Amino acid sequence: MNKKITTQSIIAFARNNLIILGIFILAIITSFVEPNFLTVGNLQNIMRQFGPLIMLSLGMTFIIMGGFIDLSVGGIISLVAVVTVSLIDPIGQVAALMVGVVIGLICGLLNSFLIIKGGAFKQSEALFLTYGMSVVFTAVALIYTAAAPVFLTYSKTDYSIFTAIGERFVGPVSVSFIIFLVCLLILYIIESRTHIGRSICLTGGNMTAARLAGIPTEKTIVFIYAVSGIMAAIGAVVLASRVTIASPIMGKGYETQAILAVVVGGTALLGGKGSVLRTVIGTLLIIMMSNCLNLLGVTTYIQYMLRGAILILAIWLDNRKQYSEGN
Amino acid sequence: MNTKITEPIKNIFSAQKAPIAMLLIFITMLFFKTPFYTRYNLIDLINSNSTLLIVAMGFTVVLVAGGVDLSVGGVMTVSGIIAIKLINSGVSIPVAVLVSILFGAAIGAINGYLTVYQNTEPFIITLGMGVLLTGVAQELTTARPISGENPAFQNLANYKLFGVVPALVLVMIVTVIVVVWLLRSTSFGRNCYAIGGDYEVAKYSGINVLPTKTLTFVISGVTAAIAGVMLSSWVNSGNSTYGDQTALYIASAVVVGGTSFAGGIGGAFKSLLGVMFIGILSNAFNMLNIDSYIQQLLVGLFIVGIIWLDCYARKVKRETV
Amino acid sequence: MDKNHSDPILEIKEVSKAFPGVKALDRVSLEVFRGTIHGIVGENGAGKSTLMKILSGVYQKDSGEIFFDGNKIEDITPVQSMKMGLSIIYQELNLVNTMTVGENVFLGRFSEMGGRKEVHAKARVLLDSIGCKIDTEKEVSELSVSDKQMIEIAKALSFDSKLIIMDEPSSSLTADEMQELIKIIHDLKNKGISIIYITHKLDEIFNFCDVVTVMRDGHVIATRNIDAISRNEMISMMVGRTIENEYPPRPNSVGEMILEVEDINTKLLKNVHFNLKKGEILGFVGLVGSGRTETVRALFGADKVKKKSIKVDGKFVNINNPIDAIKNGLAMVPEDRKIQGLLLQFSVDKNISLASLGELTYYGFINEKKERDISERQIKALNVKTPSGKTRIQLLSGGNQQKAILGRWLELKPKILVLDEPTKGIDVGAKYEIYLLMKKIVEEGGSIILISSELPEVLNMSNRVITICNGRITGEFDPLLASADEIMAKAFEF
Amino acid sequence: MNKFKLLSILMLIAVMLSACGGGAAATEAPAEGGNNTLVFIPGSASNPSQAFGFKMFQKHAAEYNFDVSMLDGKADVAEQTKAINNAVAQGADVIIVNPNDALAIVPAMKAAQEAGVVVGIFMAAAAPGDSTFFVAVDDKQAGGVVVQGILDLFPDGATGVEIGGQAGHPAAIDRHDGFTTALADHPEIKVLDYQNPQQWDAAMAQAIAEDMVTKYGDEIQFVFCHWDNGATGVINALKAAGMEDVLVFGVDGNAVAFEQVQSWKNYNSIGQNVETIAMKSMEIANLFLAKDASAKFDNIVPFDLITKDTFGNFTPPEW
Repeated sequence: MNKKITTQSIIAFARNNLIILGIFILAIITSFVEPNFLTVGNLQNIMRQFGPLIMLSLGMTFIIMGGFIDLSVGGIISLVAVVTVSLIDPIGQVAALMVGVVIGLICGLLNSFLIIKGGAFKQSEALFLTYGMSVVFTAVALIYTAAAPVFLTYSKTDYSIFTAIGERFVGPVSVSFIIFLVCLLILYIIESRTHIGRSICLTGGNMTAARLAGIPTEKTIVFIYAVSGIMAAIGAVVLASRVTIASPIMGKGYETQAILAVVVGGTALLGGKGSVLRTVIGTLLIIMMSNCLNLLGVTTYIQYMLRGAILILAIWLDNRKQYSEGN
Repeated sequence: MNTKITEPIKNIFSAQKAPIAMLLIFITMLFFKTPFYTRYNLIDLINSNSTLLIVAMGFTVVLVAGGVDLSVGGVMTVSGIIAIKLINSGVSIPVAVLVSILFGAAIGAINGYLTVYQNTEPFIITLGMGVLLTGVAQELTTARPISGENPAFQNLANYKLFGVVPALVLVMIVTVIVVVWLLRSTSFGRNCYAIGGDYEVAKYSGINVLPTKTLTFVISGVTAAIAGVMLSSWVNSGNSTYGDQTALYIASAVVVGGTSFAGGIGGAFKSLLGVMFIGILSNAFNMLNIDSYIQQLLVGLFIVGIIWLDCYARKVKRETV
Repeated sequence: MDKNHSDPILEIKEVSKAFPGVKALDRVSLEVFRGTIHGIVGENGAGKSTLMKILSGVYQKDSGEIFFDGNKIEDITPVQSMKMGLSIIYQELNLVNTMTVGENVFLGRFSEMGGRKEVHAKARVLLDSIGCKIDTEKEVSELSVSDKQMIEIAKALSFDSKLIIMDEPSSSLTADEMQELIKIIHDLKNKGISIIYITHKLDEIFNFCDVVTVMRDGHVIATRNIDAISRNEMISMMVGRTIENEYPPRPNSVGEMILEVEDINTKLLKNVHFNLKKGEILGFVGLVGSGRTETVRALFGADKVKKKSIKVDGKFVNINNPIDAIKNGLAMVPEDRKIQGLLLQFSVDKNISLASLGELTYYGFINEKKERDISERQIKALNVKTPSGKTRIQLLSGGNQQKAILGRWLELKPKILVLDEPTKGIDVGAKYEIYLLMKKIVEEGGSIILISSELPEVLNMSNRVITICNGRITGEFDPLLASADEIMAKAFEF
Repeated sequence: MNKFKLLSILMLIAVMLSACGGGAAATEAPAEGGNNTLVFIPGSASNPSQAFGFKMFQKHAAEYNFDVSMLDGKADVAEQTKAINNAVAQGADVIIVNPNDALAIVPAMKAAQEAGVVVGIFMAAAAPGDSTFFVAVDDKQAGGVVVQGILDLFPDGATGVEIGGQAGHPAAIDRHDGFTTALADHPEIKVLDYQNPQQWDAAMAQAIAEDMVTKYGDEIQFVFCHWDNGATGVINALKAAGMEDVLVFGVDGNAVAFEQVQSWKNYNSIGQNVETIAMKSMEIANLFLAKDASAKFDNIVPFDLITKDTFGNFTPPEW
């Protein structure tokens, strides 16, 4: 009897924490096959590779929780990255970083302006508006640099602050990871404790009812897109600082990765339910998967197949879990 | 008096943006001395958009029934590669084409099973399927283009009927006619509208919602596979990079055409107009020699503009009740 | 009719159905005779809907037998039941809004009917037969609720139904449309078609039903001929206890002016003006779509208006959105509970605290302890039956959901409370509780604007009644002095 | 619905009218001002080397009597095929293509040649008959140069890794094939791992490099990355691991390469001089237009090997 309960509770635990379980299994297999997996160097690797995607995913979590979607983050990354890197020489590192974040904010506000003025309160409407905006942002980035990449010329300028974001470590922890922790903390507090955080969930749950009960739904939309824009900009800065070269199409594909990370983490695509903490786990799975498969020597082609298959599996199993809970 | 004239015009503008915008392009191009209005260009315009149109047809069926299929690009790529590989290894063309199409149908069935029977979010599942298929395509080709070795395969798309009409266009026209007929005049098609319009009602009205909705994914897989085979025949090669950007392109073109993502609204003919609109837009830009980055900017603005106007029209309608 | 009485079209014998944790039907037996109008009444959760869904094949019964038209029914699907001649007109209308009238009539039977042209031609014939003139090419979304009801009836007729079940058809019909429906029901009866008529409105049972069955808690309490049962008897059977009155005594605590509304103008509304006094219940009488809901939505800032002027406590106020309205002491329980009121997937706590969220917030942070206090207080004060505050509100019954929404607003102690159809789809017991609550609110100095499709409710609860028709205020009455007919005449003054 | 039909019919009529009005395919448009028209069709206008290529065509157009314009291949074979057909419709005299896929655009190029257009392939090799000519560095030769460079530094052989270019891209395929072929004669050089990123994306190259560094550590003595921007990512990965001695090879010879040659201890770039290739393309095109018998199909432009010793001899390009 006692034993039965424990097996049941193990199954229940496994069901509720499928993704974490998946990450563990992946890590265990990899560490057996490739001992270098569990080295400090590799963990630091994962930490840095984690940086750019997690920032976007955190922002995307708020968007999806609010019942919307943002495909423009790819374009925002490209635009912010090229502008920031190109401005370091003329206006200095700190100022350039600030300009980058402000551009992200402006892009986000632009999105929310279009959505609110157009009354595009359905997820699908927002999807296409932001897709179009992504094309626009990318085009602006292309026009801005005339398609040429922007890179750092160490011989001429001091880049220590800028490159520190992507390269440096404080103790065993990378600077980008610290930035991530700070963002996570802030966003988590917003999500769980504040009025605006609750408003996001409520807007995602039932926008009409929330509005009629005095929840400032339009302000909420502005807020989530602004956050998404800022987080995309921070992601762009981390990314650019990591690879030290910015191209006007470098953000391509990040939006779908971010959406997958959010949904795989367990945030409902339909809105109203979710958490930035879940997104951290979802993103971790995606990053770990590529790290582990690289270490296992799997070709990128098969990696893509596996990535698709695992994502489908994760979503399907998670869905089954929720389905059985619903009954 | 005045409103009697302006109302219908207003209605046309609010309801039929893609055709209006298209007409505007046609009119605008009259004022520029470009080769836009040549038989060669217009036939090419239709020919080169044919594969996209074929994909858009199946995509529309899924949308009408309230689903979405973002794996069409992946299906296209892989089925084209399968056709080329089979033909190169000596399989007869009809069999190879059939296998490719069956492959598309099978992927559609998997998408359908997962989203309809297992009740998952089609947007995410088919997105994941697209990633998976990209990997399959790369593995099949080791990421190198493979060339068709049987010259007869090229005729599938490139044969010129009466010396003018490319076979690809013919296949496209047949697909369009079949899908238009399917959606407008068969009980399957009408059931799709019912399912997309109101799933519960359709269910209680005795429509077999699960198989019907699953079938829409199969149709989407089949049209994507046909498009993939035709693309491979058209360019006589297969490569994992084909169809990379197809899904969102088609999705926005179809939505610009007036088929709703919410399901139940729209149709194959509207999708045709939507795809042709974006095709004509970029063709006109090319003919006018507009800088390619500016083109990209303008296309983005057009998509945003048309969809925004649509949303805005609905908002105004909602608010003036 | 006597001959018919010996010949049942439908026999239900000892049917039971259990859901996890609930015995929805417990050995229910029922006979419906040919050519009769058979009313079924019962509170929500009495098992009426479950029974109907078993009949139509949406659910499968656990045990028991059902005979329809002499045949035993076993494991039937919705289509099969329709084809056998058993149609249901559901409470939530069963139409696809994005499709045309004709196609809705023959939904799922497009090819059987022989394509588009035939579908529309045949639908035309059916609609004509019930005197309905709607264009079959029209999209259903453009139709009024009553028109939709007609289409449902046409759909039922299209199956050559022998028995039509109507699940609360009148809940969104106007009196006029109701007359039309009654006429059609009688026509159907004359054609030998039996009707099962499910309703909350006891008047309707007495007006045109032949037989009535009362259900409660999954049991059939009694089946009687209509002349063998009194109204009070019926009510006490339904609730399992005697209720002296359906309505509490009318409150009488009207004080000075609190709200003056002038000149609300929208596409529909024309110079709507009215006022409200402290401690008053002001009733709005009008058809669905007459502008009564639109008026209060405009007042509450939920819709955009061309022009309006509102004075609260003698001061002009600017209300552009619900937030402004709440700040000025207004509160609104909206018309459609599920769509406009509830956040179904959220807990009872979060649903109750919703409107007070601003007051619970300090420097942007929510004080969660206070939030729980509020919720607990309201759950207790309003007697909301829920396992805990953390339960998802979706799982509560309609009456308890409505009480939770009321609690949401009462926490703010609003000066003016707008109740739009507060008792729609709620059983008799819970209704009475809500009436008592309204009485308490006005006695404590609040004011209420009450909108309801149920005329008796408005007349019995209000201190003053305003009629509204076609976007205009057409009259003002003291319900104690005016007759129901007089008031209805004004409500139809186009 | 009726309005909808009406509009569609109107549009159809418009198309019909214009189809009748227009002449047959690609009438030889009389060149304005005596100049021939040249349409440049890059694989993607967003690709920096191609964007720079177009600038070079523009810069030198007058010298070769061309009017130059660009149509974007949008990183998609169907789009590039469309662009080629559009160029033919415009009556281009010369079409210069940088292919997304060497095979897929062959039917379109053949059709263009049949219409009398001179079709040149830019910065990639081609099979005879598919195009009129091509001008490129020999990407296959690049592999040999890399092997030579490795042997110069490690005469006894070495171990290292290869990071490819965009999966499926012709240049990436040729560079990999050339490298593999050249290695066949040198068993003392061992390639531990080879991976293709999905795009020409430095971040992807960096992630792959980081994981390779983790896996192989000091076994990595050289890295061959198919493009200089990707090599930036590789260098970042090496820097983070403190592996400052590793020899890194890139291809392109763009501005980034010049920076890296100076800042990294052992960095060599196999430069392809885009400006030269562009000028050469126009020169050859003119020969074909003049039906000059000396015009050759294959035109190989030599590499500029950019190393610490040689970078002074070149001017860094603008891309």
